Amino acid sequence: GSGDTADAKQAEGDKPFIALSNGFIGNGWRQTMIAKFEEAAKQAQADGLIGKYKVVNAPGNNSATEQVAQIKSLLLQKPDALLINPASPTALQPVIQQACDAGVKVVVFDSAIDAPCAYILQNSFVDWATYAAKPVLESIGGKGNVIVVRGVVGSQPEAEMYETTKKILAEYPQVKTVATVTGMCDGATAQKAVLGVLPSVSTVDAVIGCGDGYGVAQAFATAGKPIPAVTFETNGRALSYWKDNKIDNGSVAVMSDPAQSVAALWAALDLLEGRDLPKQMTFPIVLIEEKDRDTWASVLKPDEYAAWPWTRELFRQQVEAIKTGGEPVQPPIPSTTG
Amino acid sequence: MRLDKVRVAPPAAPPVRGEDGRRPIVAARGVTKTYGRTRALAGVDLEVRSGEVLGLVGHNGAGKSTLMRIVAGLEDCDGGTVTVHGQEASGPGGRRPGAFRAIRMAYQETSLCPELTVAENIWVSSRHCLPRARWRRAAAERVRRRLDEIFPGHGVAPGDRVENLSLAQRQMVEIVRASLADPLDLLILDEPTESLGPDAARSLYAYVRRITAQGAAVLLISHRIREVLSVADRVVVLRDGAVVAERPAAGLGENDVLTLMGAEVAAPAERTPAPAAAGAASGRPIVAELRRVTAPGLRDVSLRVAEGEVVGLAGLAGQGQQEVLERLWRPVRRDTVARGARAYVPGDRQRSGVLPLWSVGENLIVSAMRRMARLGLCRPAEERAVVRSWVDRLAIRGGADAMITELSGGNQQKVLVARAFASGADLILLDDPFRGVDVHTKTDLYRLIRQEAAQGRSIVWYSSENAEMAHCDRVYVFRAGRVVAELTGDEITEERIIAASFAEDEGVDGHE
Amino acid sequence: MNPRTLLTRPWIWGFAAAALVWAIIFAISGQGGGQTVSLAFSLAPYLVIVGLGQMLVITAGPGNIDVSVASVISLAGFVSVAVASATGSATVGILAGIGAGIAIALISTVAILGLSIPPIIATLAAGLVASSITLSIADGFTAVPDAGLRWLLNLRPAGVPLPAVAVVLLTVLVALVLRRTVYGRSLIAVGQNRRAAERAGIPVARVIAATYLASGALAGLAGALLAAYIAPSPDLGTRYLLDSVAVVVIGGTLISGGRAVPPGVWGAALFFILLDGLVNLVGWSTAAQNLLKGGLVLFVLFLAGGGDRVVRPAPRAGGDRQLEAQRS
Amino acid sequence: MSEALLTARPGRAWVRTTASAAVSAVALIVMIGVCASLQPDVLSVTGLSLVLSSTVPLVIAAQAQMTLMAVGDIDLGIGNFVGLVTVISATYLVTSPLTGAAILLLLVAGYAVLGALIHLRRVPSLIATLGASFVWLGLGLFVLPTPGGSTPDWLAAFGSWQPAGFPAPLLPILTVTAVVYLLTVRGALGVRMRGLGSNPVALQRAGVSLLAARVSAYAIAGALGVLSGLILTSQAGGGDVSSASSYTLMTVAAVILGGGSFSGGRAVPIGAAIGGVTLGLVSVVLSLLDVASNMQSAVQGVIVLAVLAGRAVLGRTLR
Ligand SMILES: Nc1ncnc2c1ncn2[C@@H]1O[C@H](COP(=O)(O)OP(=O)(O)OP(=O)(O)O)[C@@H](O)[C@H]1O
Ligand SMILES: Nc1ncnc2c1ncn2[C@@H]1O[C@H](COP(=O)(O)OP(=O)(O)OP(=O)(O)O)[C@@H](O)[C@H]1O
Ligand SMILES: [Mg+2]
Ligand SMILES: [Mg+2]
Repeated sequence: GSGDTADAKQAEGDKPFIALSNGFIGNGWRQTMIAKFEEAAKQAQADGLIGKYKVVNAPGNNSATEQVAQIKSLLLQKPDALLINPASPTALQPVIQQACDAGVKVVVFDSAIDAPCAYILQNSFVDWATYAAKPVLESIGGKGNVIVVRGVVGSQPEAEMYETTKKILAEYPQVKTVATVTGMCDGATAQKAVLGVLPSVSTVDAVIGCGDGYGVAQAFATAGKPIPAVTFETNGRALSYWKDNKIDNGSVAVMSDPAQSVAALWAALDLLEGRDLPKQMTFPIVLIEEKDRDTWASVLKPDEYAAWPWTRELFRQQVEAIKTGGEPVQPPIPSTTG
Repeated sequence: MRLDKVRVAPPAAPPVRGEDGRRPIVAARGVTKTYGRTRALAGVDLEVRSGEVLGLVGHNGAGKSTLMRIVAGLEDCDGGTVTVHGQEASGPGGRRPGAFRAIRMAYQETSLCPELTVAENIWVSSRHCLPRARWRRAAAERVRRRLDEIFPGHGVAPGDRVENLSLAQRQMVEIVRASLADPLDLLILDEPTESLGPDAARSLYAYVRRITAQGAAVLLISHRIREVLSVADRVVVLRDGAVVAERPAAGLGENDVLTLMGAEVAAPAERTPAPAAAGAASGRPIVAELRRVTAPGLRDVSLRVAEGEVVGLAGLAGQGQQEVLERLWRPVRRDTVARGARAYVPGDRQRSGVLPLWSVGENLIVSAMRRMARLGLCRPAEERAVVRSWVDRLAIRGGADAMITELSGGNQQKVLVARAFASGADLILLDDPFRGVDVHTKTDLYRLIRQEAAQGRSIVWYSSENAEMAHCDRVYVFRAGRVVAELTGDEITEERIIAASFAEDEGVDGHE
Repeated sequence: MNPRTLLTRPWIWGFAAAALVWAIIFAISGQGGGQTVSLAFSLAPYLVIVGLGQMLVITAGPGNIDVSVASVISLAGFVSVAVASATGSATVGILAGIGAGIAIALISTVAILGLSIPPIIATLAAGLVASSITLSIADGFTAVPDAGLRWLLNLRPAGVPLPAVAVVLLTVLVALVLRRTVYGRSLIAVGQNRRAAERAGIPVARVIAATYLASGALAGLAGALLAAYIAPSPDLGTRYLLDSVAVVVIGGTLISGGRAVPPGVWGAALFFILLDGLVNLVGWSTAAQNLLKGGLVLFVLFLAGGGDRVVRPAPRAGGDRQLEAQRS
Repeated sequence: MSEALLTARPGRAWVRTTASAAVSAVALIVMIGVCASLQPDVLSVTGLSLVLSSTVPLVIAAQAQMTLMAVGDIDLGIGNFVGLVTVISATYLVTSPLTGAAILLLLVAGYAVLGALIHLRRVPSLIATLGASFVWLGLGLFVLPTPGGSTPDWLAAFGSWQPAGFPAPLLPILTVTAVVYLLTVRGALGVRMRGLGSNPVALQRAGVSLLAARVSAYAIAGALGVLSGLILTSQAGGGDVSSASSYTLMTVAAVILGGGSFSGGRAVPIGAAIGGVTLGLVSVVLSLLDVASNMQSAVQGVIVLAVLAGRAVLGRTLR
């Protein structure tokens, strides 16, 4: 039954078929990630770089089992490369192995996964946690009370980030952690969690979060307390809020880069062309400090997240930097929305 | 369809047994039982002897079912003792369930699992006398044999799910379920014939005679006094939780028993002939009509209901009467016309009548509430007044504020009837509403029906009790989904109804 | 103390548990007792609104449950913010949110009544449809929540949150509707015994439809307010599904239907919110948080027991099958 | 002779009860047909293995749900329970198999105790299992806060077992369904359990222990939950307590699709298997059809509604 597929390939001039499997679509970051990918893939199709592409989102709430089922049926369609934003760092390992065995190039992004045959492209969670904590702690002069808002407790990135946060906090002996709450890296949850502890703690000078500052700021507003330095989301809504309310107290916005999906696309194309890529690639995180805030705010829709505009050139430069251990590429801040 | 009218084959030779020759199987001594504030049993003495049929009668709530549950070892008594074969089986020291193994009971409300098959239901209750391996086949074999023995032509297969059986078939299975014990010393039948046809009832009583002849005892509870008198050897009358009389059935008349049961029995009231107005109905406007309806369960049925008329639907159970009520209740097709508001009194009060979390008052007013409300808001003061007047009028025990579930079945039924009449509906549909209701209550309700009809309300009344049809102006007799007779005025007699119910002339082919 | 009083007033459990958790918080932190209550009251209204809708649905009898509330909240959030910013009126926005809730509930209602699909499945499917619509709207969404409404939601004169006052009034209104209106009493009758209610002349299908629409409307309202209070997001409502069911039942509403306890929803909602606060304050891990939550629910449940469970024959397919013909 | 008229037409009743399962079976066949027309490879042995393998744990969990629904209960904790089992089998079962096996047995016992408490305290199973689901989640996070661990070798070998000429996933599906059929439909235990869901009063009058019946149902459900978790672990590379959280509602949907009901008394193991496979295949169909990513949830919902609507329509015409 492979004749059909061969015919199909013939018709598309042997251009590669790229499939993307995404474990969860229910938040703005994931939507931006998919939007960026589709934009880039459409362009690549128009440029004749790829034959066709397909995006499959697992329905439900980050369900690894659904995603496994979908990947298995994707494999039946014989893609040339498979990009995966995994719902779980472990559950997909056997199916990825299966894909590799079938000769599919697999690029996993956004989250590390324990699959030796896959190429992994991710942001540094250590960087993320560092950027979230350091500037904020510096801005309060290295002393005072802080609340730590943890992310999706139970996920492997969060564990890494929390370790880093603890390490950094240990460097500031005069900083006292008055509460550690679970915010799930989600503004709404963080808002409720912080609100729940605010009455029970005295003054708070800073909140170290994982891109949930908008909700945290709301919590302080609700409680009628001054808004401390927080770590905002990198989306338009949070940046505008930050800008409009003139919260110039050393807050930052930091999150991982949704355009990893685009970088993963370039990685897959390079792999299909037979280029050599490192198995592990760390790409720069999106950090927005006060100086760049207004530029970003002007190009982002409220629910759109800041993303680096990866081109194939920039991607290759970054890969080079990884191979040689040089400085990571700093892509330009986009000037208009795509 | 009174049994005595159908003429039971006389017992081959009424076994003349001397009192001394019978050993007691179960004996209750000074049994008391209290539920909350209700004293259900106030010191009952009862003895059931082998080889006899003991009839137990009493008004609703007299304590018959409670006594039976204690005698069958399902419940502890508060005081007194129960002995089985002379050994104490239940008393102050609790009860020994094992001692009651040879005592079986067919319950008033059938005690089957609707989703299980007949054979599986048999396994549930008779698993002790079934083999461990291949029990399914053994249970099927036994139930088939016993069904054939008691109810020839029953039409039940052991693999049928109970939920797919008719009410009568379920009652048959319930009785067979109870009778399948090895050994069987005492079989308690709690109102067994309420949903059986006369044929089935006759064969049941023939079976009862056979097993009593072999030494087992049968305890029969029924509100059909004449039936009890014709079958039982001895009759015990229970009133307000105490035995008021214990007599040999021979020589006892229906009215004697009624008097024993509850004082001022207006016995003639039961025989009230339908008012002479019957013929005049033709001049009055038609309230509801079925025009040549053919549907599942109905074939070419036409009937009319005039204003102020009491129309009876008679015949054996399940011949299409309920389908007619159903159509009148929800007229969805053009062949059925029902003008004005309607109200429905279900006979199956547990399943389709009672709202169990509510008080009597709330249950009573729920239908009227809609009509009385203004702009969707209820009017509690007016509602209370209506409730009070109905509670007084029907003498509902417990009053308006009692929980409906605390009432006896008969009183619950009064509430349901009051609900329908209080609703202000023009057409009242009665779906065999007086099953298991005692004679006094029934007499009250018959009077109510006539009074309301006199005020211009129309009533369509299905009853499995042919005697009740005497209270109707006009009666349609059903058989196999057809109207086989229309009787008015003096034509309405049990004899004629029974004759029509069994008429073979129609060439009925049974299936569609 | 008379244990029967507790059983007849089941909503006491929620408030008692909430008071206990509050006392623990106060004992641990030693400060902000009043403010803790005040903030709990500013978070509870949203859960209470959803809970009231869920309570109505659960009251409609066995098998009735609305699992679409989470998706409806998220959808209503986007719709209300979009409409509010398009029309410039927060009121119209809220109404649009309620309308979105009703529209989704309409799908459930048609499926339940028209196609006889069990409610849990019908609302699950309607919720899936809602989340698809949400995602489509969220793509490139540009509107921002109305600032005036947000200010209003954050208003706390004398420490009493304004939304809490409004939702207390809403709760009273729901209680009155249940007790004093034809709809409310019909709903309770249907919940006790659907078949009996139908025979008593209650338009069962209409009552059920009204109930699911009310639940959709309330979830829509909660979504509209939440979107202004927090921000519209596709997973705005996710946490409200299980919590809404849990608060209804801990609040004393009979899970088998026929008895609704509106004040109980408040008690249970405060309990849940204070419990979250406690767990975060102590810094317990999510593992401990879940263990505590589940353990407490089970403890309260098993302690209270089913003394008030009404044993009654479930209405089911029966012998007189012709009566079964439950037309919609 | 008069009674003969009352006879329900058993043939018709039988058709009515089987029709519901038949519609789901037809839906399943249609779905496979759609898949095959889009991708002929689906019908090959490897194709079937690929497509069916991920439905195995769901089908087994659906059998657990079906067992509880047969006694008239419902389990809102099964998803997290299966997740907890994956966690245990990815940790203890690897490091010390005996401890791991003991813990798994303990979990089954936990289910039985839960059933006993539900029965003795007369609380609604819906809420008790909802509470328990938080406990399972908490325990899972406690053992493995982040997904990880590894699959025991024997499990991994089972997961990757590829017999020639036979789709491997069919084996566990058919075996478990057959065993559950024997337990809940054929055997005496099944009569007790279904009787409990159908009419507990009748059972009590007959002297059957209701407690024992309910506890056995919960124990069977627990054991099936453990089995489902083990198979899920064999397919995943490790344990993740939230990996099966969607099972909670999916299993209920599967049982309903298979002809089960909430009122208890009915055991439909074959229907539950069909329903589970059907639901599992929805994801496959979605990825084969080029449905816009935002619309995939809606399509999933509509497919479920369509199958049940078809059943309702058929049921009505058969009435
Ligand atoms: N659960 C209860 N709580 C309190 N009182 C009750 C309860 N059930 C019944 N009663 C009282 O017991 C009396 C008889 O009720 P019961 O249901 O036994 O009647 P019954 O003998 O079955 O009569 P019927 O033939 O009308 O059904 C009633 O007067 C009622 O007030
Ligand atoms: N389970 C129960 N709980 C509370 N009260 C009960 C219960 N069972 C019976 N009773 C009370 O005991 C009394 C006797 O009821 P019982 O059922 O024995 O009457 P009955 O004579 O069988 O009536 P019927 O002719 O209607 O069958 C009733 O007043 C009833 O209120
Ligand atoms: Mg009785
Ligand atoms: Mg009675």
